[in-house]
Amino acid sequence: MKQVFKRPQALSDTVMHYCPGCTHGIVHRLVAEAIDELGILDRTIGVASVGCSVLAYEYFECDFQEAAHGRAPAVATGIKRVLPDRVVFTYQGDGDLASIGTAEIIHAATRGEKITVIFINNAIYGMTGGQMAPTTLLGQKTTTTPRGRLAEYHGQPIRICEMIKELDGAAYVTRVASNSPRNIAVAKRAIRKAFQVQLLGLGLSLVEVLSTCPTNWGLTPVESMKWLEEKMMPHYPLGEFKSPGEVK
Amino acid sequence: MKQVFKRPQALSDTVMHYCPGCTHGIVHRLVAEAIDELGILDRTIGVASVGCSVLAYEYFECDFQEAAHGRAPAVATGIKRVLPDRVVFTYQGDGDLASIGTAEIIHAATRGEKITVIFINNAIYGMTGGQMAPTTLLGQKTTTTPRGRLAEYHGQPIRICEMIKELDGAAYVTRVASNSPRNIAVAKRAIRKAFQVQLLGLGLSLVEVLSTCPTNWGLTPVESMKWLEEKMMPHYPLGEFKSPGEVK
Amino acid sequence: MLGELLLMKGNEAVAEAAIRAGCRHFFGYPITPQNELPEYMARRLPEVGGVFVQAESEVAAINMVYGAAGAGARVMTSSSSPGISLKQEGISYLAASELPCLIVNMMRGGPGLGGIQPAQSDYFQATKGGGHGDYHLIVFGPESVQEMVDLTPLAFDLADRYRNPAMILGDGILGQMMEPVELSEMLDVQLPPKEWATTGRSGGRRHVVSSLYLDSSELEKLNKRLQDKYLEIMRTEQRWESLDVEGAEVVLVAYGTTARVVKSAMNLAREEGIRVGLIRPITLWPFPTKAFESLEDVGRFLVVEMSSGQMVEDVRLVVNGRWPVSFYGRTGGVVPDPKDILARIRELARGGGTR
Amino acid sequence: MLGELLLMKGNEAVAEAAIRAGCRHFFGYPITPQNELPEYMARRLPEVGGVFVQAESEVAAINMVYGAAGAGARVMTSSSSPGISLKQEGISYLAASELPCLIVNMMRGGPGLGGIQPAQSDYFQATKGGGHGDYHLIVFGPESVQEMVDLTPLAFDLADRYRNPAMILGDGILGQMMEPVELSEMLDVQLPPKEWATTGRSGGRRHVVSSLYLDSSELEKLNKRLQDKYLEIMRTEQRWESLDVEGAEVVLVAYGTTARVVKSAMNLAREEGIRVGLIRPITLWPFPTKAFESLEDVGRFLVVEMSSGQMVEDVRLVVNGRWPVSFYGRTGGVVPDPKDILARIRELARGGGTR
Amino acid sequence: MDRKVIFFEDRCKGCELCITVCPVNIIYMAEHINRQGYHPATVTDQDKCISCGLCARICPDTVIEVFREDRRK
Amino acid sequence: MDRKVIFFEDRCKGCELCITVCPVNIIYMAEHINRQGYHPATVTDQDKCISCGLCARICPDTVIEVFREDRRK
Amino acid sequence: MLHEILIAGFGGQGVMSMGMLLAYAGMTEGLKTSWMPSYGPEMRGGTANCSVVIASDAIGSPLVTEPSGLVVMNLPSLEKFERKVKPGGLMVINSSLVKKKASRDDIEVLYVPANDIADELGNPRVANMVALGAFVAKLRPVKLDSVKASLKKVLPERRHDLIPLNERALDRGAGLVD
Amino acid sequence: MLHEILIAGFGGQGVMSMGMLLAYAGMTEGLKTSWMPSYGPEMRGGTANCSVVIASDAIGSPLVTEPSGLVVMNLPSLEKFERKVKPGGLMVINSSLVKKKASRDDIEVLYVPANDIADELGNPRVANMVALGAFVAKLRPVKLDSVKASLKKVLPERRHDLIPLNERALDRGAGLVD
Ligand SMILES: Cc1ncc(C[n+]2csc(CCOP(=O)(O)OP(=O)(O)O)c2C)c(N)n1
Ligand SMILES: Cc1ncc(C[n+]2csc(CCOP(=O)(O)OP(=O)(O)O)c2C)c(N)n1
Ligand code: SF4
Ligand code: SF4
Ligand code: SF4
Ligand code: SF4
Ligand code: SF4
Ligand code: SF4
Ligand SMILES: [Mg+2]
Ligand SMILES: [Mg+2]
Repeated sequence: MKQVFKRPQALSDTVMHYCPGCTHGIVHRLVAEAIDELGILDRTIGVASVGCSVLAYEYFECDFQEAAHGRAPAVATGIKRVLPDRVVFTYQGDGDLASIGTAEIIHAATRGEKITVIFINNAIYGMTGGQMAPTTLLGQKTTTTPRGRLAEYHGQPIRICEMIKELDGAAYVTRVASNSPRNIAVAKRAIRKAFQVQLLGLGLSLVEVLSTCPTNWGLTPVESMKWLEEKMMPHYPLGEFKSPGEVK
Repeated sequence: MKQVFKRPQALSDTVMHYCPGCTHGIVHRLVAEAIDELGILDRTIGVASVGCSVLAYEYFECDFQEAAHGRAPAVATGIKRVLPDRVVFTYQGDGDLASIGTAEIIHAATRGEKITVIFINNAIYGMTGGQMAPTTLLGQKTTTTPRGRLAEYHGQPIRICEMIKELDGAAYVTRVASNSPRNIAVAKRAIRKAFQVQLLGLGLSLVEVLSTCPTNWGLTPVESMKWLEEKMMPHYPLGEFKSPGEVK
Repeated sequence: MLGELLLMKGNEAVAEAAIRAGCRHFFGYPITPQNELPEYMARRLPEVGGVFVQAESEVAAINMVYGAAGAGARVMTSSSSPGISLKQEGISYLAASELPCLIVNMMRGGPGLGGIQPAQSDYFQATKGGGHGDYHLIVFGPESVQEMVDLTPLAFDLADRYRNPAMILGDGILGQMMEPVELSEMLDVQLPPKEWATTGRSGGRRHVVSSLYLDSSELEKLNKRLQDKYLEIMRTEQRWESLDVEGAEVVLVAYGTTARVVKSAMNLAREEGIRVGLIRPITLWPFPTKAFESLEDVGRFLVVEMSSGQMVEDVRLVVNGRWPVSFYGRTGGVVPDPKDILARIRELARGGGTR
Repeated sequence: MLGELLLMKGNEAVAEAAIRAGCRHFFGYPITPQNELPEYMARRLPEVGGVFVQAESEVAAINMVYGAAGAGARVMTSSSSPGISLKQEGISYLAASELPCLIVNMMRGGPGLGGIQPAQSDYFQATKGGGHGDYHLIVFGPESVQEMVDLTPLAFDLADRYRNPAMILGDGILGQMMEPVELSEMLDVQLPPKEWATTGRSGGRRHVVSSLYLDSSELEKLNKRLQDKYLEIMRTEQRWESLDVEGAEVVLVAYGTTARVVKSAMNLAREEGIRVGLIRPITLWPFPTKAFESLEDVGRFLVVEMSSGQMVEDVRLVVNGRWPVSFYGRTGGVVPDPKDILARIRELARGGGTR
Repeated sequence: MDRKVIFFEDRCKGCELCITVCPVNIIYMAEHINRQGYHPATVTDQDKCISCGLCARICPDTVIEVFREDRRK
Repeated sequence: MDRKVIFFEDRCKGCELCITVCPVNIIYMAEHINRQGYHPATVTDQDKCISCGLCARICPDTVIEVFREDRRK
Repeated sequence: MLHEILIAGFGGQGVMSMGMLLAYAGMTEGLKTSWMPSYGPEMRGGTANCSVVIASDAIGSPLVTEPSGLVVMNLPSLEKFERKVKPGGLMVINSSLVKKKASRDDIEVLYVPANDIADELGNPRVANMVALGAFVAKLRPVKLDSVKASLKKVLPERRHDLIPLNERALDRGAGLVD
Repeated sequence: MLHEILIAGFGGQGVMSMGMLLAYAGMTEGLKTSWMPSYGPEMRGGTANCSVVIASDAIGSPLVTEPSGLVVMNLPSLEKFERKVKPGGLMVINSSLVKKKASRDDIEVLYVPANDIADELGNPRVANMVALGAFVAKLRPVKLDSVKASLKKVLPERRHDLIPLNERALDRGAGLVD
C-alpha cells in the first residue's frame, strides 16, 4: 500500500483548538504541505496574528513570532529585512488584516516586501465572538450588526485582493476558497506558488482564502460550506488578480 | 469695472505661512471658492491634518478641528456622525493620508462616510523637512532616500486614487493638478463637485491634487511646476477614476 | 424604571447607564473582555436615535471620539488593555484640546498580548498619563456593577464640567459579572452648552479645536491652564470609601474588584480579633489624598492590587513615611484569595506596633 | 577614530554611536525634533551593510523592531513624544516577549500635538510604563551629546543582557545641538548568542516569540520572571552623578538638559555662598535610589524638570518624608533659566534648616 | 486486506465535512464519543473506499490518512 | 482709467508664478522689498492687461484681484 | 449565609442559564447575588462554567474557586473541579453523562441522571433544569419557586413557550431529593 | 570665560554655518563649545538663528537667550534680539541690509556693510563671512585662524573650492576692526 495522503511534517501533531469544522485547520495543513514540498521548513519563519489563529505557532514545526493585532506584515518586514534569505509568511484573519492592520498590509505590499501573506477571510471576527469584520456581507447579522450589515450605515464589504493588486510591489494576488476538495486543491497550489514567488524575490504574495466560522455564523460546518459558496463567492470572486510570469 | 477675480470670503486674510510658490495656498483658495459658491460656510467644518497645512484652520473662515497625524478621516467621521447635516472635509498631505493614515482613509471610504477629502500629493514630507513619502517618485532624492528612491529597497510610489476607487463607499475619486491655470480651473470644478457629492449624501469624495514643494524639492517655484508636469503626471495620470451620475 | 432591580452584566450595565445619561455616540473596536459593551451599544443606540460605529481600530476609534466630542456630543469609547495602549496618542490630544468624553478600560492581564483575565496593571497608564505630555484623566475605579452604573453619569458630567476626558477603570470581572443593579431613569439630559464646539459657526462665531502651540510660551500657558484645572479637580473631586480606619492595626488600601476581595479578607481578620480598616479609592485620579491626610491612630498600611504594585506608589506618596506601607499583589489574571490577604494582615498585625 | 573630537548634532551622534555599537537595522518614521537621526541612518546604514526602513507609521516601526529583534538583530527606532505614544502597545509587547532593542525619544512639548521645542514631560510614560501591564524599560537620561553617545552602546548591551527594551530619553535640545564628541571606534561587535531568536530552527530547535498566556497562572509566572529581572536591574544598574551632596543646604535633582542648566544655577548659588549639591540620575529607570539612601546631612531637595512635575514623585518616594522636597518646572518647550532656579535655591536655603 | 483509509479518531471533532465529500458514501459518525467528547467519523467498508483522498483533503483536523494499493505489485 | 489688476503687494512672496502665466507678459518683480522681505510682483502697464485672471488663479497667496470693464456700460 | 456555587459542563449544556436562574432567584429573594462566567476563547470546544454567589452580606470576589456547591454536567468538569469543593459541600453529578463516581468522601454527592430524565420529558435540552432542580432542593440556596419565577426573566422571549416544560424538569429534579 | 553668542538672519544667509564655524574653532582651541539651531517649521519664510556657547567650563543650556555677542544679518532679527543683548555686550549689524540704527547705548555696536563687501569680493554669498570676521576680530571668542582652519570641516566638500574666497571675506571683515 502506498500512502497517498498523510499529515505534513511541517504541521505539529497537537490537536488544534479550532471549533469543529473550522477551515483554519484546512488552511494550516495546506501551508504545511507547501512548506514540506518546497523543503523550506528549516528556513521558514511564520508570523501569527491575533485572531482565532493566534496559537498557530503551536501547530507548525517552523519558527514563529506572534505579532500584535494587525501588525504581522510589519513584524514580517522586520524579520525579512534582517534575514533576507529566510522564508517569512504571515497568517492573518480579516479583522487583523483588513481592519486594524490595513496600513501594514498596504505598505508591506507597496514596499514590495518579499513575504507571503495568508489571509483568512471568514467575514467575521471569530476570536472575539462574532463581531462585524470589514468583509462581513451586506445583510449578514453579527453581534455588532444585530440587524444585518447595512451599506448606508456600515459601508460595504471590502475586497482586499482587488485593492492590493493595484500596488506595484504586490507580485502575486489571488483569491481561493476552502469549501470543497476541488477548491482546496486550487488553494494548495496557490499557497505553494505564493511561497515560490517569495523564493524568487519577486515581491509580496498574498493568498486570500474564503473560510468559514461555523460557530459565529450560527451554522453547522456543512451548512457553512454552503453559505461560503452561495453568499461569499458572489461578492468575492475567486481567481488570480495578479501573477508574475516567472512562476507557473 | 466688474470684479472678475477676488479673494473668496471663506478664506481669512491672514498671510499664510507657506513657502513662496507652495501650491498649498492655491488649493486653499479653491476650497474656499467652492464653499463660497455653494453657500455652505456656516455649516462647514474642516479638519486640518499634521503636515505643512497643519495651520489650515488659521486660513479658513469656517469651523475647524486639528486632527492627529493621519487621523483626519476618523475625526471627520466623528464629526459627521454627530452632525449629519453639516459639511465636513479633511485636508491632508501625502504623508498624512497615504502613509500613517492609510487605514483611516480606506475605512472612511469603505464605510462610505459622507465627507470630502482634499488630498495634497507633493511627493514628499514637507513639514518635517523633506523625507520620502509613499508617493515619492522612483529616483527622487529625499533626506531619507539620499541616493534616490529605489523600487527594490523602498518600494514603488503608491497611487491612492487607483486604490480608493476600488472601494464601494467611495463615490467620487479624481486626480487633478495645481500647476497651470487650466489645471487649476479643473481642480476647482473637481473640488466643488466633491462637496456636491457630499451634499447629496452619495458617499466619500476624494480629490487628489498634485502639488509642489519647492523648498524640499530644491527647485524654484517655477521649476517645480515643470517638475510636477514632467515627472509626477506620468506616474499619476489626471482624471476622474469614479464619478456618480448624479453630479455633473 | 427607577427602583426596579435588574440582573445585568457589567459591560451592558455601563452601556445602558451611558445611554440613560445622554450618551448617543459610541466608537469602538472589539476586544475581550469588554465586547458586550459595544455589542449592547450596537443594538441599543439606533433605538434611541444614536449612532454606533465599529471603527477600524482603537486608534481610529479614539480619534472619532475626538471629532465627535469636538462637535459637542456626549460620546464614549471602550476597550481593554492593549487597545487602550493604542489610544494613548489620541487621549493626549483629547486632554490637550480639553474635550470631554468617557473612556472605559476593562483591564486584562498584561503586558503584551498577555491574557484576557482580570487585572489592574494599567493603573499607572490611566493615572500618570500613558500618553506624552503632562495631562490627567479623571479616573474612576468602581468596585461593583452598581457603582459602575452610578459613576457613569458622574463621569460624563465631570468630563463636561472640566472639559476633560474621564475614564472608568474596570476589569474583566466587573465587565463580565452579573449583579443586581438599579438604573436611573432615562434622563432627558440637557447637555451643558458647549460654546466652544465646532458645529458650523454657531452664533456666527467660528470655533477651532486644536492642541498645536508652536510658540513655547503659548504652550506653557496651555500647560498652566491645565495644571490649574487639575489642582481644582484634586481639591474638589476626590472620592473614596473609608471603613474603620482610625484605630486600625492594619489599614488596607484597594480599589475595584480587589477591594471586594479585601473586604472578605477583612471579615476574616475581624473574626480573629484583628482591627482592620480600609481606604477604598473611588477616584484613582485625583487620588483621594484627603482620606489619608488627617489620620492619626493607625498601625500600618497594606495595599492590595491585581498588579505588581502601582497604586502603592500613590499611597506611599501621601503617607510620606509616616507609617509603613506594604504591598501584596497578584498578576496575570489571578484574583487574590481572601485567605492569602488574611495571611498578610496577620503578619503585619503581629509585626507592627502603632508606628 | 578614537580620540578625535568631532562636532556633531546629538541626533546624528547617537545614530553613529549605534552603528559603531553594531546596530545594523533601523525602523522609524519622521518627526521633529529627531529627524536627523533616521536621515543619518538612511545615509549610513547601507554603507555598512545595514538596512534602514522608513515605516508607514510609528506603530509599524515599533512592530518592525519587534520582528527584527525577535530575529536576533541589534535594532533600534527613534521618535518624539506623540510618536512614542503610538508605540506604547508595541513597547509593551517587546517587554513582555523580552526582546532587546533601543528606543530613542527626543521629547518635545505636549500634550497633544503641542510644539516641537524641548521638554521632559514623557518621564512617567518612559519609566512607569505608558503601555498596559507591569513592565519596565531601562531608561537613560543623558545630559550631553557625549554622554548620549557613551550610553548608546551600554543601552544595547544591557538590553541584550537582560533581554529587555532600553530607551534613551533625550529632548529637542540634545537632539538638535552640536557639541564636541569623541566616538569609540567601529566595534566589531560580536553580539551575544541569542539562542531564543527565530532565525529558522537554528540548531534544529524551533523557537517562538510570543507574549500570549491564556492561562492566568502562566501569565503570572511571566510576570514574576519579569519582576525578578527588574529587581535585579534595580540592584545592579543604577547610574547617577552626585556632586557636593553631603552638607548641602539644597540638593538639586535634575536629569538631561535640565541638569546642565541646574549646574549653571549651582555655580551662581555657590558664588552667593549657598551650599548646593546635585544628584543627577543617569538611569531614570532604574531610578538611582542608592544615591539617596545613605544621605545624612542635607537640608532639602529641589527637583527641577521641564515638566509639571514627574520625576519629583520618584524623589519623594525614595526620600520618603525624611527631607522636604520642592519642585520647579517649566513646560511647553521653555527651558528653565539658571537665574530662576537660583531664586528658588535662595528661597529654600533661607527658609530651610537642616531638616 | 490493509485499510485504505485510517481515521485517527481521537483527533476528530465530528464536523461531518468528510461525509459530504465521500463519493462512495462510506463514512458515518460513530455512536461512541471520543476523548474530546465528539462522535468521531469512521469507515468500516474499507473495500469500498476508492482512495480518492477527498475526505482527508477537506478534514480540518488531519484526522485521516489514505493509502492506495500499489499497482506495480 | 481704473486698474484692471491689483497686486496687494505685502502679501506677495515673490514666487514669480504669475509672471509665467500672463499671456501679455506685463508682470515683473519690483526692485524694492516688501514687508515680508520679498521682491513683490507688480504690473504697471495696466492698459495692456486683458483681465484674463490667469495670474490670480495661479497665485498661491491671493495677492491679486482682477477687474474687467463693464461691457454694459 | 454564603453559598459559593460553581456550575460546569460542555458549551451547549445550558450551564450559563442554570447559574443565571440561581442568581436571579437570589435577587428576587432580596439576597446579595452575583454571576460570573468563564469567558474567552479557551472555552472553545472545552468546558464552560459559571460562578454564582448568593449571600446575605456583600459579596467579595464573584469568582468561585472553592465551591460550597458544585454541579458537574460532564466528565471533564468532574475531573477539574471535584477536588476544589469545600469539605462538607455538595456536588451534583449528571450521572447520565458522567459514569465515573465521586472520589471525595468528605462532601455530599448527589447523582442525577439528568439527560435520561430530560429524554423522558421529551426534550434533551432540559437536562440542565433537572440537575438544577435537584441541586436547589438539596442545598436550598433559594426557593425552587423563585427559580421558576425567574425563568421568564432569564430565558429569551422566543423560548418562553418552553417555560412549563422547564418547570416540570425542575420539579422532577427536585423530586429526586427526599 | 563664557561667550554666549546668537547669530540671526534670513534662511539663506548662512547664519547656521557662521555659528558652526565658531563652535568648531572653539573646539579646536580646546574650549567647551556648543551650537544650537532654531528649528522647526516656524523657520519657514521667517528668521533663522543659532546659539553658540564658547566657554572654559562646562556649558549649561546651549540655548542663548541673553547673548553677550549678537550678529544680526537682517532687520527682523535686529527688532527681535537687540533688546536681549547683555549690557556691555557686542552687536554686529549687517548694515547693507539693515538700514536702522541700534537703539541701545549700553552695548557696543559694530556696523558692517557685509553684503556690499561681499559684492566687492565678487560673491554675495560670503556676506556672512564678512560679518563673522568682524565679529571675531572684535569679540575674540576664538582666534580668526581657528575659524579659517574650521572652514574645511564645516563647508560641504563641494564648496571647498570657495575656501580661499571665504578666508578673504573673513579677513575683510576683521579688517574693519581696528
Ligand atoms: C489591539 C487589539 N485590539 C483588539 C484585540 C481583540 N481581538 C482579538 S482577535 C480580534 C479579531 C479577530 O478576527 P479575525 O482577524 O477576523 O480572525 P478570526 O478570529 O476571525 O480568525 C480582535 C479584535 C486585540 N487582541 N488587540
Ligand atoms: C504621530 C506623529 N508622527 C509624526 C509626526 C511628524 N510629522 C509632522 S508632519 C509629517 C508629514 C507631513 O507630510 P505630508 O503629510 O506629506 O504633508 P506636507 O507637509 O507635505 O504638506 C510628519 C511625519 C507627527 N506630528 N505626529
Ligand atoms: S470561532 Fe470561528 S474562526 Fe474561530 S475557531 Fe471557531 S469556527 Fe473557527
Ligand atoms: S515645505 Fe514644501 S509643502 Fe511645506 S510650505 Fe514649504 S513648499 Fe509648501
Ligand atoms: S478516500 Fe475517498 S472513498 Fe475513501 S473514504 Fe475518503 S472520501 Fe471516501
Ligand atoms: S472531517 Fe475530520 S474532523 Fe470532521 S468529521 Fe470528518 S474526520 Fe472528523
Ligand atoms: S489678468 Fe491676465 S493679462 Fe492681466 S496681468 Fe493677470 S495674467 Fe496678465
Ligand atoms: S504668484 Fe502671487 S505670490 Fe507669486 S509672485 Fe506673483 S503675486 Fe507674488
Ligand atoms: Mg475573521
Ligand atoms: Mg507631502
